[in-house]
Amino acid sequence: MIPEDICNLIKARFPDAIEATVLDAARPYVQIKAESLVEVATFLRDDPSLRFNLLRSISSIDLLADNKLACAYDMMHVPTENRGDLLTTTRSFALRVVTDRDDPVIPSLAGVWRAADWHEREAFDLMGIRFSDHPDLRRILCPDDWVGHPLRKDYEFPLEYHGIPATTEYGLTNPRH
Amino acid sequence: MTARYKARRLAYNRRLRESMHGNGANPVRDYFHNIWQTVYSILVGMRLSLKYCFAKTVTLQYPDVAPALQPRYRGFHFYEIEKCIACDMCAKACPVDCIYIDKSGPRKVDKASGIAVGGAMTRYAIDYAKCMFCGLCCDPCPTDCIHMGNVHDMSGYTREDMIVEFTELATRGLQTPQPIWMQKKKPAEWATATKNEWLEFTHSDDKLANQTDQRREAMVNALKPSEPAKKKEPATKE
Amino acid sequence: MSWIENRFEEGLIVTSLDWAINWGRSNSIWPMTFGLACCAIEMMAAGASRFDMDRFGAGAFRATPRQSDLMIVAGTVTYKMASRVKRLYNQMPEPKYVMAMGACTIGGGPYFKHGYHVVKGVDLIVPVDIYVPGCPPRPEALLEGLMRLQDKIRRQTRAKSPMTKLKKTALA
Amino acid sequence: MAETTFESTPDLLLDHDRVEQGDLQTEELLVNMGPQHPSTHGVLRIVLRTDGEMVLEAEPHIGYLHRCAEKIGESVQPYQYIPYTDRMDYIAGMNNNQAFAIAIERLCGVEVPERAKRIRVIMAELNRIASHLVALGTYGLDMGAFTPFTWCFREREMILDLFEAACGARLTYSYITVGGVHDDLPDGWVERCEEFLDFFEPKIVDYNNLLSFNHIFVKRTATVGVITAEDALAFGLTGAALRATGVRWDLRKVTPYDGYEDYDFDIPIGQDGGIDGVPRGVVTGDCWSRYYVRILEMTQSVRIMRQALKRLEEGPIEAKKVKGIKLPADEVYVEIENPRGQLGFYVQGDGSAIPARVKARGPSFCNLAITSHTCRDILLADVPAIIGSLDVVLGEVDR
Amino acid sequence: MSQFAVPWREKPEPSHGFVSSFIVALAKGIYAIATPIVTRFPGSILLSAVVASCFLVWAHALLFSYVDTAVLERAAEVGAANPNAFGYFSPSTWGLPPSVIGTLLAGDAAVEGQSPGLLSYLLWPVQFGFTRDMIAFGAIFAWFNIVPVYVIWWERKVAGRIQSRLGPMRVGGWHGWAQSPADGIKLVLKEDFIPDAADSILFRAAPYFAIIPSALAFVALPFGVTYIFREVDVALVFILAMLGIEVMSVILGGWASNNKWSVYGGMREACQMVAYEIPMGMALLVPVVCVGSLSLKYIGEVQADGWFSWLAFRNPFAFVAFVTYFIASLASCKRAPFDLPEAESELVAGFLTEYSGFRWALFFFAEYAAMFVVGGLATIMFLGGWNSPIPSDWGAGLGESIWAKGLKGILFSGPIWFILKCVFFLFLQLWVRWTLPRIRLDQVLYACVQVLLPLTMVLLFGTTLWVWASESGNATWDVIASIVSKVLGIVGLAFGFGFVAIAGYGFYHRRRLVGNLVIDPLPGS
Repeated sequence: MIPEDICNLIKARFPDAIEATVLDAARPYVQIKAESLVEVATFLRDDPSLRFNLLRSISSIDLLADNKLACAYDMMHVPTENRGDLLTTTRSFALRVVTDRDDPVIPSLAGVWRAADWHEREAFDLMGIRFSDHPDLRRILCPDDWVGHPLRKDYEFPLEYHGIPATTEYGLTNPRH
Repeated sequence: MTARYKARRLAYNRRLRESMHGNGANPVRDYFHNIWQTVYSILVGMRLSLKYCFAKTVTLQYPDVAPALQPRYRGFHFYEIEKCIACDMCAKACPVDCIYIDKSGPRKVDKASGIAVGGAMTRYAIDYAKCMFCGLCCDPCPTDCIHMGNVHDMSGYTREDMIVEFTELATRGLQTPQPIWMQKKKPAEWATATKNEWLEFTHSDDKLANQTDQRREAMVNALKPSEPAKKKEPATKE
Repeated sequence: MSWIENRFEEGLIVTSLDWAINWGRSNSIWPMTFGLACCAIEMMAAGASRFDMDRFGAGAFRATPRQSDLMIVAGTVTYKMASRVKRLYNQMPEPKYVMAMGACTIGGGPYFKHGYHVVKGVDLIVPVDIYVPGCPPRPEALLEGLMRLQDKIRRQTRAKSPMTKLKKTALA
Repeated sequence: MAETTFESTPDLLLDHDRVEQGDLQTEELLVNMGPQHPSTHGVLRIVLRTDGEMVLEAEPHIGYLHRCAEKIGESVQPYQYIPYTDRMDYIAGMNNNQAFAIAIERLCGVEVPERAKRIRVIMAELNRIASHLVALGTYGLDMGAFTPFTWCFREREMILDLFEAACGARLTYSYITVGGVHDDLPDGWVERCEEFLDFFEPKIVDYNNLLSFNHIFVKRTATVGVITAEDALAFGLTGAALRATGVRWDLRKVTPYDGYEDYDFDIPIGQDGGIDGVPRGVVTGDCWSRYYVRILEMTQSVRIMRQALKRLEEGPIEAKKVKGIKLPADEVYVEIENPRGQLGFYVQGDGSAIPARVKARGPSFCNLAITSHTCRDILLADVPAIIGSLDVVLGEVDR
Repeated sequence: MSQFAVPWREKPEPSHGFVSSFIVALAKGIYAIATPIVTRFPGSILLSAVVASCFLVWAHALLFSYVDTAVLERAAEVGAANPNAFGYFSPSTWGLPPSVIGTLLAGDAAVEGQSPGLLSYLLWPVQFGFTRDMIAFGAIFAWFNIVPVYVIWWERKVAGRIQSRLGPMRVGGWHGWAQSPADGIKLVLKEDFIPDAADSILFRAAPYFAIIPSALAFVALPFGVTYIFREVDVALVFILAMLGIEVMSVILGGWASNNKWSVYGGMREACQMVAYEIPMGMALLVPVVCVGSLSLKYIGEVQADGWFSWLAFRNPFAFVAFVTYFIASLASCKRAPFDLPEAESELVAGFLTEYSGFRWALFFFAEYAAMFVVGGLATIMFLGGWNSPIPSDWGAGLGESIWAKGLKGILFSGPIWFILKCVFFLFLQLWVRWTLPRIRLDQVLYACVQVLLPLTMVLLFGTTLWVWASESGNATWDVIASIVSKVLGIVGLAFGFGFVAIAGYGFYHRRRLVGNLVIDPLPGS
């Protein structure tokens, strides 16, 4: 099933959801509106002809020039009907959701794929995108009291953290010597 | 006793029994099969470990036996200062910016002798507190003057020791850093046995005394400004 | 060891005592099972068959800091981990030694420039006795660092240092 | 594939009301496992809520090794980023190099020469064996057996020798580069590699005798941490953890890369006990299946390597037009089969030599997410069993 | 040049007085002479030290036996006072004077024809029980100290060998034989550490609850027929009780540490020990029923008729009970695969998590001493104690002279055999430990309650019936019993030969098993 067919299926079901399509690139994707993300994702997961049951990755992207943040969802179909058979065919698809940079909110997909839970926490931690209805939206990689979201292009590196300087001059004297 | 707790307890007990008795329907046979399997597999494992207990070991006794390093091994750098034209290619290729180069003037290779002349090499240092031994610095070098050497065991007592000033090493006639164990006045007992052999292996042409006259001279010359034989105007600029 | 440290003048007995104590300590450096990143794999390799750290009497990897003498900080220390490293160090009983293994631990290493979350050297957190560069260091390099640490331990003395004598006279 | 149901057996032992009534109500403890704990494979911290020996809940906390790999990815050029991918999953550096190199090649449309592809396959499979050896060895440690660990490392050292001969490093190879491989194989390498394969194959029997089929080990791991295929897919599990649930899914077969379609090999999956030499009591998707799938994968890797070594022909090892390449303003998402699962790289170019965004999808990151779901109502001793069987590498979880 | 500025300066040699300089010079001279010899033959020196310690123990036993038979028995015959009671106030208890001893010795075959003057003075102290106690106490105390130290070293070597590595190699020269003393020095000098939140009294007390009982267990453990520190009628019960007290130390230590892992360790130990005491005791009751005594000395004495008379081969129930006891004893010593209380990969170090330095060393000492004790118990109860596989009545022809007795002590019975068998059991324990993974707690209890407990009940019942049948005097039964005993003995022999054969196979194929791992540098880079 080529990406255009999938795109048409989505169009047929959710006529207003699609904002843009990029289908002839190395990584074809469909850009959809944030408010219809959950419905589209559920459709992609549950539709018998699609059944994208494996959410591969959620990549958060900083579009500094447009003053936007984006999330890219990569998904894949793993056939599980005849268990034990060698699987050699698959289909994969990608979505993209763009949101405002100053108040980035995207609905959470943790209810659709449970794998989205940690990916979204990571996107929140590193890019600062807030996922509404996420069950447990906390920082995952950085400490809880970390300032800023490191993967944003305008992120400024910290100068010290809890008394530990972030840069050091050589010539530091070791108390042992 | 909450209902939730009780339900968990029940599920756990079932699973426990399951894992004890196997999933067969005949508990008596499973019971004895379990015991037999335990005894038998333990005996098999013990036979195996007893065999290995009397086999030869694979341990290399490191300080007594020199490690068999491969020729491509990426150890601490080996730097030929007399060929270096301080073009900064290695420093640019370095992903971690751990190479520091200073020169007093432009240098270029004198085609007749194959030795770089021009300004002095005032500093060539590598910070091994940053270096990740990826070998990317060696690829772009136009004069092929920096290589990954095979010194691999260089520990130090201070953090400053981790910055290796290759220009200062050159004043001592060295092209690669020298580990502490080589510098001791009285070598350790374990080092005496194979020390010479090992020195030959890793540092065959390190010492200034071992260098050819031409190279020794070139190394010393690289530390001060020099001019190519043909050129007339001085290349040195401050 | 505070009860014996700095109490005696240097002399035959103290020297022999020093020798015996240093012999025991330097030959029985038990490291803590404490791996952080890539270097931990090389540390495990150093404990395994080919390199066998146990030959030096340092093969008894202890899981708890209470029973270990040497903390091999093997791998990148991050800000989130820094307080834990410090706490582990504080939990070790004296005499305790720290080995900074690998470039990341010595000074941030490859993550020095862009690593916003990486501590630029573990000696900003705990005092380090021996630095072993490499990324990661070969197991042989780790063993060499261990031998240098043994050298260092063998130089320790329990005699009064000239500094204490000076301090005392200055106070009196 | 019979589903095992716990409900089918009658309750005999402790389920009686009388026993329950007389039981003591005990306090629940919160226990921190890690970041420094011998069985958490690095700096993973798991907070356990326990009732006596029973673990009611387990919540993993990660980030203790967050090394900013993605930020670095958008600050350096792709060829400079290759060494950083080594350090991401530091047990399988070759596979990581390969994943990133393929991502950049797809983005820029670079064609890799045939010989380079063969060498990549050889190195990737060799590293898969090495990585699985570490997994088996440390899993033995988790189960309290120290000897398999040293035996696995003994054989792994031979692989590292081969790597060192080819690329000069033991752990952080930076060997597979964009457009090919960094160096050609040295003389005599192929023969040594074949020798090693001949030596290594019988050793797998030893591991099986010592650990895999040891009844104590089987009883420790069988029926523990059972993950169903549906759960596995919902949580995004891949690799051996997914295959152990009975799904014969492998990217090397599904979306072949680097010429994997030329090789003849099987994809082992987990299965219920009692047949094919699998001990009774084993359930599809439990810890033992995950462990044993790795052992079977090692034999398959040997098979692939034999074919690749036979077909190795002379030729160029690096594509010509890679030097100084500018990344097009496009994006690509590439996944390959890492020893731990599907390693994905999302790379976005913006016309300059430095990528605008690099995102790594670590298989361990997704595999670890299922911990809190699986570690429920189990014994304390089962927690290391489950974590160990997932075979996470914290460098890749935290990146 | 900052690189490698060595942070210390070379120390000047301190100046001493003349005497100290002389002592130093002397020590250096001795060291210079002794070192080449010691380093040339280190292995043989160590081996001979082990053998010599065995011989010393044997010589003590021989001395006691000699005095008993040559002096005290004859003194009793001629009606002299009983000297074995040592009192402080009554002059009559000062024992037989040396002159009397000399007279009694004059008839002895060993000293016939020469004056026993010096010998009588040397033997005079040995007639007192107190002296014997002191000698035995010294020997047992030394043994109690040496065993853990060298078993730890040995364990590291055996573990290394099984894992294709070498183990300690560098400390003290030959194969790191001084590793354990070095560890000991370090541990003793470690910082004395008690966590703030710990119950400091119990935390301090716990190690002594471990070390004292395991030392006391040596009191009743017979190394030879005359080499027992205290001959207790219920020695078996005493030793079991002492081993049982150790659990106290673990629970106390675990609780007092105020650490969650420690509590887990302590509770696991409580669970495991309380459960395994029962099958262990019941398995030990099987030989007790066979013999009809709780005295270890008596149980050892009835196994003097060679291999087939050893209790393990007397009846099939005892044979199985032997295996059962071995498993239960592993559990009671917290040895792998039953090392749950200190399970490293689950509980960080279990009940030892907060212990460091000397206190931790005490726990370790206690564990290894207990390993020796349970090995010794297995030896006495099942494997013939201090008797050799050769029936001791074969030595009747040697006569009763002192040399014959000595020869018998080596060939037929004596502490040497006891120690060798204990060492074999220790090896067995190490071998099991480095082969097997750890069992889970519920499986430990399952194995105890559902497997070992019913099994030992059956064994006890069966052996009771067996003994009852044997004592009925039925001739047919006697024939059957002797055939069964021979078959069991042959099975035991087969196991012994299997051990040797497997080890020999490993030795013969030693290269092929581990392979030639060193890869020489490849050309062409």
